Amino acid sequence: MNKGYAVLPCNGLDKCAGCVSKEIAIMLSENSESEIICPVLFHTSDARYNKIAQEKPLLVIDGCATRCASKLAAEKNLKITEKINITEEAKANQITLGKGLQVGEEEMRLAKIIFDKLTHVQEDAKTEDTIAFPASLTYEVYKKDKFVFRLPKEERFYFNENDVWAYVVGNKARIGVTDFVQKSLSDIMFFTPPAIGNQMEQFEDAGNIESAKAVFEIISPVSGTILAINEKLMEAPELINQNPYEQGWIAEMELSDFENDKELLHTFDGYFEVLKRKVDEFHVKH
Amino acid sequence: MDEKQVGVLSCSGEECLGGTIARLATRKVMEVLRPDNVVTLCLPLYIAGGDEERDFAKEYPVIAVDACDKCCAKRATIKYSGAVKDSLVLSDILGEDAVLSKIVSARDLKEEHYKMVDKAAEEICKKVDKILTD
Amino acid sequence: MSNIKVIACSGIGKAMGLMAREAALQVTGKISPDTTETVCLAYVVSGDEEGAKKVEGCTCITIDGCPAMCAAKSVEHAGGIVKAKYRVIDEMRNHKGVDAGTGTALTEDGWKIVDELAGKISEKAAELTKEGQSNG
Amino acid sequence: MSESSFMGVPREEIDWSPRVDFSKCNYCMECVEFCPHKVFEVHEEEEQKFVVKNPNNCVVFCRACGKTCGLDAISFPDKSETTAHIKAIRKEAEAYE
Repeated sequence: MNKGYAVLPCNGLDKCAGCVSKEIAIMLSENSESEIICPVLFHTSDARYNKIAQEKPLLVIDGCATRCASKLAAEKNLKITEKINITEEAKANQITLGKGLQVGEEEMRLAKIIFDKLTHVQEDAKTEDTIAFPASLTYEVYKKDKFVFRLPKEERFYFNENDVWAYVVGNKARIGVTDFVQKSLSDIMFFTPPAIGNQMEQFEDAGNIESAKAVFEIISPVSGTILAINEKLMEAPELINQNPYEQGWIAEMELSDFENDKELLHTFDGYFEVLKRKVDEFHVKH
Repeated sequence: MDEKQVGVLSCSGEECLGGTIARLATRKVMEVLRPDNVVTLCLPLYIAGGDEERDFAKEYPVIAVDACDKCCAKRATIKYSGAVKDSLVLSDILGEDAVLSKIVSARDLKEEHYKMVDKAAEEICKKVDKILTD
Repeated sequence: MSNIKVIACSGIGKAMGLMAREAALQVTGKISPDTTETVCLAYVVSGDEEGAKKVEGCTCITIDGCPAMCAAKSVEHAGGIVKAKYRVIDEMRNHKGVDAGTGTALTEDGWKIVDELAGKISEKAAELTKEGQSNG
Repeated sequence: MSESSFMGVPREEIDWSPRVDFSKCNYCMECVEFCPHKVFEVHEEEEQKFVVKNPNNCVVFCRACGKTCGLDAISFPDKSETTAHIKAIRKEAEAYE
């Protein structure tokens, strides 16, 4: 999905951090499908880079707090996808940048760390894409006062009555929780993922999520092996609150007996009734 | 059988005591006095949140509770959501001096403050009841 | 340099909103009253120019309860320069299993978290004040 | 609560709830405090300080309270048997219709 970045480094020549920004840009262009935008040429003739900037996600690398590259991008009305600040990264990685302008061992170490981080993000994005998941979903909603509960209508979605969904493609599935779970838990603060490689039967637990209110055990709607988990949730479990069907998915599995599992699963129509009933009951109690 | 719902939106201003009173009075109405009929709305979610807060006033009656005559809660609702069914300005009820006095932490609230909360909550309830019986 | 603006979301539905609010009051009223002040977020949100002017171009610290980040988003929207963003939920993650109270009143534990957060914010405000002075 | 069901099967017909081995239990009450569904009831004054009061409140297939028990005093019915049982009842109901 991601074919490298359009890399805009500050290329500051009079500061070590600026020189490091250039090193990273070069590493990216040589070892990934990224392309460099030269800030000097871009400043005078932007037509030269317009195509790259439109086709690829823009990565801006600033050396210091003056943030020349960011400002240049803003001036040219470019949408920034990713931002790196060398001075801040150095601090975060406890690396002291040299006073001179030559890129030494420590500086290269920092460049390598940042390079790895950037390329890793892209790899992650790749492994997460083992299932062809639609870019956007259509929802039916059930409203209760100001609360809106969504439920995706796509045919490939199956639900168990433990409020966990599976999106099934061939012998693979992505699983996650429904809006009922995230709304009744409120702000989710912790995600304990299932172990990758773990084989489980239908209705075994596939990790848990926890808010200040309660812990919710994720009861797997399908049997199979865990192939991947949504790594992003480790740092940002709130993605489940934002959208538990899209960016807040939980894990991906290889299915072992879906035909059998299906017997105890709902499709949209069946679960929508369950959801409405649960919302109404929950509401009465609170 | 849906109970009729009314939204109450407090300014919760941080610069003066009135914001704290408005906030607490609104919560008291929601938690204690009219729990079955009142939903509180979160003002800053108008900008940062999804459609839940913004759409509410389009479908349900909303009462804005403001501390001072800047009427931020009322104006924000009209701007981002929909019409305001009724509104309340605490300086009219409790006096401007009290409302604009220095803000007090929830830790240091005294008897006099709770009296103000009670009075404001009572006024909110009157407006809620009026909408419910209409 | 003018005072740093410390702006809380004061979310009414959750304990975390009250915690954000109380942390802002503590920083601006008790710990660092000479270098910081708060601004009504509602005034900023309500969208008129006066409200926006209170933060426009100013150094701001925002305190949000939940990941919706209302204070940060609204202040940025109004042109404030948000130098630091805090989220109560992050503090809660450091205190797993703690009952902080409700949006009306906090528990002893809830107040402890508020105090900790207020301490952090005051340190940050001092740092920003220093920076502001050295940059002239 | 007679309305409650799981996959169309009346909840009372599904035997799923925690089994507490009180000979292992030290009454730390973690499980009781953990469960939001009021499955347990506290009996402060009695020797056995709590009971499984509302087994049918227990979420079918949820074993979360068991994980709070450091002494492993809580067990659950066999999941496969329960699944088979639910399927059988559903089949019966279908045939009946």
